[in-house]
Amino acid sequence: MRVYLDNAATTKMSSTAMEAMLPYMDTVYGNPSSLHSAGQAAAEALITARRRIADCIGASPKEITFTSGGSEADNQAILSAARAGEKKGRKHIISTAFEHHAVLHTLQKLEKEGFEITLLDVHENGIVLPQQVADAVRDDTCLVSVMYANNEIGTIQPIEAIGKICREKGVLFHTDAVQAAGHLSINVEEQNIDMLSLSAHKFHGPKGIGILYARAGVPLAPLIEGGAQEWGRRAGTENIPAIVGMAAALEEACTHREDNAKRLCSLRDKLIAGLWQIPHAILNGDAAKRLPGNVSFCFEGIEGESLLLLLDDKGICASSGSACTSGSLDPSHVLLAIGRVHDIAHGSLRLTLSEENTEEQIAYTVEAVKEAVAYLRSFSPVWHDLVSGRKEFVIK
Amino acid sequence: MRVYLDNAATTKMSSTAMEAMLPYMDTVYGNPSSLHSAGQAAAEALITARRRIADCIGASPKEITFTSGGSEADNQAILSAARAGEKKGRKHIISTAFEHHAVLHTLQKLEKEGFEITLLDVHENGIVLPQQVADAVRDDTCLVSVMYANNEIGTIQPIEAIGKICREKGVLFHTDAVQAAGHLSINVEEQNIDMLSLSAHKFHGPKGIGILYARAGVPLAPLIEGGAQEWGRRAGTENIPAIVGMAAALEEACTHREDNAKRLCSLRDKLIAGLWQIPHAILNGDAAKRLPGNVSFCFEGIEGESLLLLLDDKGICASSGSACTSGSLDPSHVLLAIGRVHDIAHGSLRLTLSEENTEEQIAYTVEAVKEAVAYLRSFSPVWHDLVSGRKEFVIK
Amino acid sequence: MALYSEKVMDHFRNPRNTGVIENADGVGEVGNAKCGDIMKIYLKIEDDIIEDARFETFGCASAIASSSMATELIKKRPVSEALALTNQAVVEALDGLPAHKVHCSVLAKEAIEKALQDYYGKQDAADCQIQKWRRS
Amino acid sequence: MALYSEKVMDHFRNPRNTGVIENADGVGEVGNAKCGDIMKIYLKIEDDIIEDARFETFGCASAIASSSMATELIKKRPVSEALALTNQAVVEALDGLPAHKVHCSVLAKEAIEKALQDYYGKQDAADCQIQKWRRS
Ligand SMILES: Cc1ncc(COP(=O)(O)O)c(C=O)c1O
Ligand SMILES: Cc1ncc(COP(=O)(O)O)c(C=O)c1O
Repeated sequence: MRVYLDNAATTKMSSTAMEAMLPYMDTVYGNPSSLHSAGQAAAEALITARRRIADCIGASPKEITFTSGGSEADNQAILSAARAGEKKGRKHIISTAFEHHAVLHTLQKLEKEGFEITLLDVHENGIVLPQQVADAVRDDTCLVSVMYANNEIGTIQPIEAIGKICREKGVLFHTDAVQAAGHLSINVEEQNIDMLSLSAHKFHGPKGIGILYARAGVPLAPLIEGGAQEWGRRAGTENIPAIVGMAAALEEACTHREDNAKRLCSLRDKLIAGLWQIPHAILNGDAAKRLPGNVSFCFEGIEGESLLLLLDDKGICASSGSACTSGSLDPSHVLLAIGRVHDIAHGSLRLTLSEENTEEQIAYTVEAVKEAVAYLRSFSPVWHDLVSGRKEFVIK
Repeated sequence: MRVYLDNAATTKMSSTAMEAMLPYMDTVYGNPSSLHSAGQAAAEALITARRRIADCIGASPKEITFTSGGSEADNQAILSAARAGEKKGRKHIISTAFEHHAVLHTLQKLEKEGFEITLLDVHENGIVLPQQVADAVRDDTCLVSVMYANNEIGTIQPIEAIGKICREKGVLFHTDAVQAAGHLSINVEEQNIDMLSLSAHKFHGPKGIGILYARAGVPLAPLIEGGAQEWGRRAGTENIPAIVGMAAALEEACTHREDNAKRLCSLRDKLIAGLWQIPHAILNGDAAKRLPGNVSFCFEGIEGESLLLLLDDKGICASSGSACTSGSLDPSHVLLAIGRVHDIAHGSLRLTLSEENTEEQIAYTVEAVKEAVAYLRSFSPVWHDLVSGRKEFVIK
Repeated sequence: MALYSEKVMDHFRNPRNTGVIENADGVGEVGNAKCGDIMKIYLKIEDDIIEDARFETFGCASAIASSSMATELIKKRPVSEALALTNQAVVEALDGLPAHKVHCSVLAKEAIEKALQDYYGKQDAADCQIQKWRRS
Repeated sequence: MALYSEKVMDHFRNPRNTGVIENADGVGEVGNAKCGDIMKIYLKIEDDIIEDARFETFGCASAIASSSMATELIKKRPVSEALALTNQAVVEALDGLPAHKVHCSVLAKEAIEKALQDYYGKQDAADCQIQKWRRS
C-alpha cells in the first residue's frame, strides 16, 4: 500500500489545478506586459486569477502580490514592516518561538541590524495567548507576526484576537498562513489581518508560487527590483501558469473546505487514537485546536529518522522533526518550543493527511507505526534502560 | 496569419520541456527535503537537473543556485557582490547604461546606500568596449556587471574580454545572460564569468524559474531567508517541475544552438533587409553583432504603440520600446543609451524570432509593417512637417 | 478586460476625420514628439458652427482615438459647445481610457481649444470672445 | 542518488548483531539522547578473539547501519584488529555515508573502543595494554 502522509511538506496537484494550468503553458504563453493580443490574454488571466484569489480571502485584488512562494512572502512582509517601522524609530517586533524559519531567520537578520525581537512562548499545547501579545506590545513595536497554524504540530493560533489587539494598538499584524490556507477559513477583514503569506503547493496547487496579501495602505518594499510588475512591488515576468493553477487550487480548496475538514478531522482523530495505544507516546500540540490533517507524536526511546525510513519501506511517506532529517544535531525548534526535552523530541513523527487518504490507509498506518516503534525499541539502549528502571520515563 | 515575434518578452514552451515537467507535476510531486521515497525521487530529479544545467554552461553543479527567474538572479548577484565588497571597503560598481532594470534598479538602491555606480556608454552600435571597463576599474571596484546580450536591441557584448580584464584586476564579473542563454554559447570557464543569470522562459522553458551561477568561492548572500535549500543560498521549497523543465529546455536549446542560429540569422537578415526598404527607418544596434533572432528598428514620424497594435490586428505579436507601452513618458532607456533622440525612440519596433518562424511569416511581416508605417504616417503631423520640409529628418 | 475598450479600438482602427483642412479657419497643435504625442486639429467654422474638424496625430492608440472622438464630438456643433468640451467627455465617449492614458484626452481638448483661439485670433477677438463664452 | 547506499539501507533494514550479551566481557556506550544517538556495544572475548559482538542503538538509519557493520567487521577478529578499526573502514564498508552522517561511524568506532577499554579494565590492565597495542 502507498500512503502519502506528508501533505504539510507538499501536496499532489489537484487535477483541477493541473487542467487550469496546462493551457497557459502551451497556448496562452504571452507575457502580460506585452500589448499584443497574446500578451493581453495573459494579462486577463492574471487579472482574473488575482480577483479569484482575493475573493477567497476577503481581500481586494490590488492587495494581492504574487511571489515565488511562502518563504519569499514571509521575507517581504517582515522586511517591509521593518523598513516602514524604522523610519518612525520603531524597531521592536513580536513573534513566536515556533514560527517557520522563513520568519525566524528574517527576524534574526533584523536583530543583527539592531531590531529588538520578542519571541512569545507557545506553551505545551502549542498555542500563544492573545494576552501575551497585548502584554508584549510596546510604543516602538512595528510588527506582530504570528502564524495561523504551525507546520509541525498543526496547532491553530487565535489570530483574529491577536489581530484585534494589534489594530487597537496601531501595530501591523502579519500572519504566515502557509499551512492554514485551504484548510482553515481566512477572511482578512474579519480576522484583522494586515499581511498574510500563503504558498500554493501546500493546498494542491503548483510549486514556486505564493502570495503576499498586504492591506491597502500597508507599504511593501520590493525584495526583487526590476520591472514594474505587481505595481512595482515584485519584479520579474509573471508566472501565469502557476498563478492560474494557484487560483484554481485555492478556489477548489475553499469551496470544499468544510466538507474536507470534517472528513479529515475524523481520519485524524482515528489516527491519533490508534497511535495513542502505543505505550509512552504523546501527541504534540493541542488535541482539538489543530489542523484537520495534522498528527504529530513523540515516542519515547526511539529516533525519528529510522522510524520514518521503516515506514517508507512499508509505503508510508511521513516526516519527523528529528535532528537527523535536517543534518543538524538539534531537534526541531518547534518541539523544543512546546517543552519537549531533547531525548523525546528526537523521537517525533509527523503524519499530515489530505483528502485522498482513506480509512483503510489510516488503519494500515497505525499498525505499521506500532510495529516499527516496537521493533526499534527492541534494540534501543534507551528503551532498555527505561523498561529496566535504570532511567525514568519522560512520557508516562 | 498568426506570427509570434515577441520571443524576447517570453517564449512558447517546447514540447520537450512540457513533457519533462508533467510527471513532476502529477506523479513525482514530493518535496526534495523529505527523506521518504517520494521526496528522494524529487531530490534525484533536482540533482540531475542541476548537473545537466551546469554541463550546459561549463559549470559544476554546486555553483548553480535555482531562483524564481532572471530578476531574482540579477538582484542576488549584485547584492551579494556589494555586501562582500563593502566588507572590504570596496563600494564602486561598474555596469552599462542599457542593462535590464533588474540590474539598474538594484544599482540605484545601492547608490542610495552610498555605493558609487559607473554606467558605461554603449555607443551608437550598442556595444561596450573592454577598454572602457579597464579604464573604469578602480581600487575600490567590487563588481563589474555587463549583460551578454541586450534585451531590446540584441547587441552582443564582448564579455569574454571583459571577464579577462576583471580577472586580472581581481574584480568580480557578473553577466546577465537572460537573453543570451540558449542562443549564444556560454562557458563560464572560458568566458571568465564569476556570476551569471538566466531565466528559463526566454529559451522555451517554463516561467518562474531561473538560475544564478556563482563560481565556487564567490559568496552569495541569500535574498530569501528560511529553509536550508540550495545550500542556504535561497530558501523555499524547490520548484522541481520548473527546474526539470528548464534543464530540458536549456539542453535542447544548447544541442541545436548552432543550427538554430544559422536559420534565425538568415530569417533575421531578411526581415532587416525588408524593413530597411521603408524610408527613414534605422536599425537599432550593430547589424552583425546581434542576437540571431533580434530585429529592432526606429521609424521616423510615427509612434510605436500604435504601430504594434496595428500589427496585432494583422496577427503579428511585436513589441516596442515606446514610452506608451510602459506608462511612462520617457521612451526606452536602451534606445536613449544608443543615442536615439526622443522623437525617434518613440517610433521603435522590436521583432524577436524563434525557431518556429517561417520565411513566409517574415515576408508577411515586412509587408504588414510597411503598410502600417505608411498608414500612420499618412495622418502624422510630424511626418507632414518632415516631408513638407518644415522639419529636418533625423533618419536620413 | 483588454487594455482598451472596443470604442477606443474602433476609433484607433478606423479614425474619423483624419487629414488636413486647407485654409482652415482655426488650427491648433499641442504636445511634442519628445513626449511621444502630437495632435494637430484643423477647424472649418461658419456662423459659429464647426462645419468640419480634422486631425493629424502622432501618438499611441489612445491619442489617435481621442483625436478621432473629439473631432466627432464637435463637428456640426456650435463653437460654444466645442469650447465647453471636457476631456472627461472624450473619455466617456470612448467608454473609458486606462489611467495612464487619460492625458491623451486632455491633449485633444487642448488642441481644440488652441484651434479655437487661433480662429478667434484670426478674427482679432480671441481672448475677449473666449472669456465671454467661458463666463456664460 | 538516494540518500543512503544500498549497503546502508540493507544494514538498517536487517541489522546484524542486535541485542545484548549477558555477562559480556566488555560493554561500551557512547553518545547521548540529547544529540539523538546512543550506541551500546557488547563484546564476548576469548583468547583475544572477539567471539561475539552485539549492539543496541538509539539513532538514525546510519547510526543503526554503522553499528551493524562495525560489529560485523570485528566479529571473530583479534582484539588488536578491533582496536585498529577506523571510522573510515566502517564508512567504506557501507559504500559511503552522507557527509553529515559520518559522525555515526565515529560513534561506532568509539563504542567499540570503549567496550575494549571496559574489557581491559575488567582485566585490570586496560590502559597499559591498550597503549601497547596502539604503539605496535
Ligand atoms: C536582459 C534581461 N534580464 C533580466 C530579465 C528578467 O527576467 P525575468 O522576467 O524572468 O525575471 C529579462 C527579461 O525580462 C531580460 O531580458
Ligand atoms: C508555515 C510555513 N511557512 C512558510 C513556508 C515556506 O513555504 P515555501 O517553501 O513554499 O517557500 C512553509 C513551508 O515550507 C511553511 O510550512
